[in-house]
Amino acid sequence: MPKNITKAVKVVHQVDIIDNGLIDIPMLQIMQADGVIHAQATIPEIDKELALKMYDTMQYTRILDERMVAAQRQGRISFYLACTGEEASVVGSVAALSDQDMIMSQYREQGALAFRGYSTEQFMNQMFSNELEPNKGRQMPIHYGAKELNFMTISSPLATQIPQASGYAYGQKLAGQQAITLCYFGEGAASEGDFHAGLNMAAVLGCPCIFLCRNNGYAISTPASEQFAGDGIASRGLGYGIRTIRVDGNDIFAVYAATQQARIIALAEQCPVLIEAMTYRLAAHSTSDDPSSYRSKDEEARWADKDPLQRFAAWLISQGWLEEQLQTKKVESIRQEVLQELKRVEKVPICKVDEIITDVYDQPPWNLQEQLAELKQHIAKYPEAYPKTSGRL
Amino acid sequence: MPKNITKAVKVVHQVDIIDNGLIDIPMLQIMQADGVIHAQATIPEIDKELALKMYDTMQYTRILDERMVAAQRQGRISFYLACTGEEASVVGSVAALSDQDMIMSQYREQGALAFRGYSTEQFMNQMFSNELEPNKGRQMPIHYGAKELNFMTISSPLATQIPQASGYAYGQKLAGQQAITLCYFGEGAASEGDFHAGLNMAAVLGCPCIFLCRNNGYAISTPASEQFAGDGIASRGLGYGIRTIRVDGNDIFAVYAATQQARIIALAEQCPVLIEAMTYRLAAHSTSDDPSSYRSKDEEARWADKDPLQRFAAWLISQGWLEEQLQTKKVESIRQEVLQELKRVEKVPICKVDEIITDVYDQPPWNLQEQLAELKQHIAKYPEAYPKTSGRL
Amino acid sequence: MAKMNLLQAINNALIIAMEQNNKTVVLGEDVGHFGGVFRATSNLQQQFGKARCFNTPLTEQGIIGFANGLAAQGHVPVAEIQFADYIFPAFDQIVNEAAKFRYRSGGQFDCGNLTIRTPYGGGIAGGLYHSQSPEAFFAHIPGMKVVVPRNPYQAKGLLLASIRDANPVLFMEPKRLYRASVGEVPEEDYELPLGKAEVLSEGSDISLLAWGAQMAVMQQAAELASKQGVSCELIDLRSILPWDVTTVSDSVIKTGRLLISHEAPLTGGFASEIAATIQQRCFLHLESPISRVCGLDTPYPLAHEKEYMPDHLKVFEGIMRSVEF
Amino acid sequence: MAKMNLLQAINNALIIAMEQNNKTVVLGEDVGHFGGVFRATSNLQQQFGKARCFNTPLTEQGIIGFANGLAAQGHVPVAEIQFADYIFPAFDQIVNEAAKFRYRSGGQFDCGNLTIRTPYGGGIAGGLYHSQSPEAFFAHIPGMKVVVPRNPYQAKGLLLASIRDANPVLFMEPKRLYRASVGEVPEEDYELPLGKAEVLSEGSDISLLAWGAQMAVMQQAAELASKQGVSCELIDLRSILPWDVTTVSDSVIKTGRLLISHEAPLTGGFASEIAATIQQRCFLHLESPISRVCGLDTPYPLAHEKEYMPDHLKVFEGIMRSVEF
Ligand SMILES: Cc1ncc(C[n+]2csc(CCOP(=O)(O)OP(=O)(O)O)c2C)c(N)n1
Ligand SMILES: Cc1ncc(C[n+]2csc(CCOP(=O)(O)OP(=O)(O)O)c2C)c(N)n1
Ligand SMILES: [Mg+2]
Ligand SMILES: [Mg+2]
Repeated sequence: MPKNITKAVKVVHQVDIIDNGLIDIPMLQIMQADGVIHAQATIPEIDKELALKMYDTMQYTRILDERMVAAQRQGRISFYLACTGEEASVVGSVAALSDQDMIMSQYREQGALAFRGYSTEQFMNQMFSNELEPNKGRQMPIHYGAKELNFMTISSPLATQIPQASGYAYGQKLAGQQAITLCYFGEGAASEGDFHAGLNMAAVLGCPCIFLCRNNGYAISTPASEQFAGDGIASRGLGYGIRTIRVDGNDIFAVYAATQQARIIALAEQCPVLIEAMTYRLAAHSTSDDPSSYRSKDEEARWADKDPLQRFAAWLISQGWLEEQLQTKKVESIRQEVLQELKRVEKVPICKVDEIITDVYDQPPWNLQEQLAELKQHIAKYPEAYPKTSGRL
Repeated sequence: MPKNITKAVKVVHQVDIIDNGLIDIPMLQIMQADGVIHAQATIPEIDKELALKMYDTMQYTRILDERMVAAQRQGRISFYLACTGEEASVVGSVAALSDQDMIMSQYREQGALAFRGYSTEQFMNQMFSNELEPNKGRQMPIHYGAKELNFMTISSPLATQIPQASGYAYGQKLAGQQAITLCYFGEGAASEGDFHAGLNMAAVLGCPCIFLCRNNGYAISTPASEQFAGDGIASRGLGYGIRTIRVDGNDIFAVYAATQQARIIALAEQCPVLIEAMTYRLAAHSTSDDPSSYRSKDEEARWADKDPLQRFAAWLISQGWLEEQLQTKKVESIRQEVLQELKRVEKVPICKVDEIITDVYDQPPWNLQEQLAELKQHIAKYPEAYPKTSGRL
Repeated sequence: MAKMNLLQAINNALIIAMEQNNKTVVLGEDVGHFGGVFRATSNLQQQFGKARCFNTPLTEQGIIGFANGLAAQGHVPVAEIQFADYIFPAFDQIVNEAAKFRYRSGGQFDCGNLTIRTPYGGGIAGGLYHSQSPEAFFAHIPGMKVVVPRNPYQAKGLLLASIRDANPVLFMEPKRLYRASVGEVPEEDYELPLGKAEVLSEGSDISLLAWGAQMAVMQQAAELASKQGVSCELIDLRSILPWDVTTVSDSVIKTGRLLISHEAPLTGGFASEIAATIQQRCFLHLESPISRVCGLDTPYPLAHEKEYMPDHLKVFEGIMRSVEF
Repeated sequence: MAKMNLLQAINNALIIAMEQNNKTVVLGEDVGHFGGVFRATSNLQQQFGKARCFNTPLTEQGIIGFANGLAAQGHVPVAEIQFADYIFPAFDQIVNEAAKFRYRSGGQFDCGNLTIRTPYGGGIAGGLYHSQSPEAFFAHIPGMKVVVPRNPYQAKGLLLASIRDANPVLFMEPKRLYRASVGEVPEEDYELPLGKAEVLSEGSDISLLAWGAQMAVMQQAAELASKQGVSCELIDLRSILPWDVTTVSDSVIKTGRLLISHEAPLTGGFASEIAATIQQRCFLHLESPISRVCGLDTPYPLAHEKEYMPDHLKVFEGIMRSVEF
């Protein structure tokens, strides 16, 4: 209820400084950790085909994560960042969208891309920064972007995509599109000023945007308890006057149902919705990180028991939709595909040096033209020093 | 109730996206608009001396505002910004502090300074940017600062003082001081990223700080309805896990009682408290502004009826603590004092030109020394062009 | 042609941009019904509706973040930052986002439609926080364009070009001239080129280079100098990034001398880039050191504003020092 | 003396600063128990307690805003920004607040106790957002000091001096050298002066000027040049603001030539300020144009990192062009 000079407000006469207890937002859970549906719950309408697509995507990114972490250890790629443990939060939400909806993600949402059809080859092109990659190899591995899939190129600075998502959604509204924007971010990123600006603007300006916070307990080494003192991120949504829901982020049905409902509201009412998905980063923050110094094996094990993949698999099996034997084969074939593509793609060259100055502006101005010409002369003089580009001047 | 991976959370099984209605924070009001105390309310313990000091301060700044706006119209000062209509929010809160508490204000809180003993002469020195002013005339009028009164020099960029207040209060805590920081800001400034950062950090790091938002309905021309969509600023405090209270900002007893209580909590629990004071900017935003184009006379009149001064006066009269006749005299004498000081101080010179380079660093480095030397030579060559400094090279 | 002041020229350009392309959207603090604290956006909300001209909440980082998203989506945001002094909370959204959006995505996405308008500069008794000239910060950001008009005619033509340019543009308006600068402005749609300097008057002894409000100061100084028999070539840079090196170096090759002036502090100001580049390109033609007459290396003071400013007398002295070198 | 790498030298300086003054407080993202993503703050929380070394929420504007308040209160905050690329959300708290706090209050209040530590620079396959060298932005901010060490010995002595300096200091750490640069470092407390350049090796044909990680590149280039019979005078600027004009101009007066190099993009980089100032002061001594060998005017690319960087070969070519001018 927005309070300002024109709205009525309830008046009290005793000093009562409200304690934190006022806000206590429950968490939606449809499927229990063992894959059994809560008696009082309704499973969202998901047919076998969709369910398997969702499961396969989760499976796929799990394997991709495993393989690419290994590839990084072998020194074949410089960096990787896994989604392991958070697959339900990502795949459950993207599955509830239309393909026309724009996705603006943080970095740990490869499942959303995979669900929309980003291929192993595309993943590899990005991670090897090669010339086949539409982002032209300019950013570190995992900074995916695919215009044709309505997936905005990822940017490292945290939370910058949040007010951008509000603006993007506002543009969709102005254009009269039947589409929304889904913005992913972590509970750490939610401490940035851009989070505040983005959510408040979306609320005031009526932007059809779903803000999905993966509250996975950590921002690198910083536990959520040192990130905020309130009732998670969900409570902030209410402060902005944004419709809000907290879900079990490891329960794909809860995530799917909430996102589906959120999308309906966002489109119909042209307003934002905030979803806080409670989950856990089972992996290290990235290949540069080792979590053993800041959290216990015990804690990790407790969360491994809530693994969203196993949970969903248990349910699928109980439905008779998943055969364990077939699964083993599938896993093996994904593994093979990833390895093969990895081997193949690591030989693809990077862009010609000419691309070093394109896309700074729509057209390179004089200074860039001069700098490129000088650079090419220089490379021609010292070809061995620039082996990746000197062969194709 | 902070929710994170270690805290228990209530689980539900039906999708229920929480609507804005969940948060509905009441407003504390002790004294009604006619000065009569609510039957269920308790007046905070304020003796006659303190009550009159509070009233006199409100009266004083009201007159100062009136006179200085006139002085600006006459071209005697370049700029002014009135507190008119918001005196209770400011004076009621500062009166509940200890003199050791640091005040970090936005700009519309001259009452806090006046209450602590800032003299008319000091006000004038600041507004005439003269050499007697401790800030050395470097900032525009109304950017007061007084170290000996624990009143931090005001800075124009909005909301920057909010995370600074958290840090200042943290320093007080580390130093083991029995003092807190009071940070004032407007509901407009609360949209800045610095607000989010400052409040969240204060909550997480346990900073003994009172955040007092003057929600006066406008940020220049922008009404609160275009500033936020939630339940005011108070609802955000709850989101951060900050103890929060909303008060009638035109009721000096409500403001005083809430601040007193907030200070006790902040000190005892070494934590922040948020107070949202619902008030109204009766004046223009500043002397550069004309509100007639963005709000109605009607609305202004409705709020003039809730004038905090008249309200308090009515109560004081009912107590027999205020004699109307004496008041008229007092008003006249303040007016005279302001006019006299204005006349006297406008003749005080500005700082010598040497001060143009001091305080950039603790010691001016070579570039500033060279630039000053060159400047002084230049002024000596063209003394008529720099009349304010050429006489005292 | 119509007589307009600088504010009216800007308002007029905005109206044309919004009429001509219904994707153009104006946003910022107080730009809506009120028309902005300087009234540059007057009547836009009334004429084009609240959806296309609206007040934002008070958050510069939000304004530019939001505008970046809106631009990436295909709209044409013209965002106002109320004073250039308040652009810094948006610095990250400008440096790391708007300017790098296209490059990092290999041209898949961009914020090229973005224009940021902001009033800058001193001389209005604004003190530290209503006087800054921060162009140099933005001149070190590949991907940005930075443009500064000096009069109403330029303001309209350069603003229309900026709005339609396919790159993010920071358009800095000399607020001291908002009402003071009045001139004939074509009523129809026209553009002036970005990245091109303008030679205001030719001369043979020294080239004087500046932009925006500082041009009037240069003119005054040039007049003083001409009384001493010094012939000045006066150049308005107009675009800070990318800047027109050809016009400037051609002029310096001719005159053999260069003086650059801006209000911003000397150290790290944009004059340093010009001086560094020109001493390199015109080394054998320089008859005296390139001279910079700029603001002091201090925050912008109030009481000593007159002393701080690179006024016509200081520029004149600089000219004479240069020709007498 | 002990062998330390650059990270250990920094960690050692922080321990000394915290031991010697119990008002010293270390804060930033992940700096607590974990010791920072590069481990520069290892063991500080364990040794000095959570109150004096703590994780902040993930907000750079908050970190610097909070640290400004803490400094104004009388404590000595040493704030870490995890990567220099992420300092921009804090730009307003640095430009408008930390740097202007003392001036605007006439010296009543200041943030002089503030030190901001941040790893900068490329060469680690970091791409756009883990490679930037933003020193020039901060060199245009009167009130700030900017310091860059090149090795462990400098890192410790300059960091201790920065923490104790009575002005806000941005201390930029060349992260490529964190583990790569190892050297003898005194175990006791010592300071190196701010604002003073260091002449590493004398020479007669050309002065080479750089700072931080770029010094190693300059050394390599100087060796190549010496094989061509060119004698280089190598100067480490160490402090970007205020910078040591005397040492640089004395050297240029001697050698007649100057080459400046930095990783940051050329346009508006700090080399421009040095070139502008030195061409002015040493005009009659210059035998060739002052040369800048810098990063390209692009965002920092990943795949083309090698091509982007001002490596020893580019510097060498620059030297030869200058002496053969
Ligand atoms: C502005 C900014 N500051 C700091 C960083 C460095 N950084 C990268 S990831 C990260 C933690 C993010 O945590 P969270 O948002 O919770 O996402 P998660 O990694 O848990 O998915 C940090 C501090 C950054 N990328 N951008
Ligand atoms: C960062 C920044 N942006 C914009 C401004 C310009 N400005 C000055 S006051 C003001 C409105 C502030 O409104 P509010 O916080 O509600 O305080 P009030 O004036 O109502 O007391 C604006 C936009 C500023 N001073 N700082
Ligand atoms: Mg996280
Ligand atoms: Mg207000």
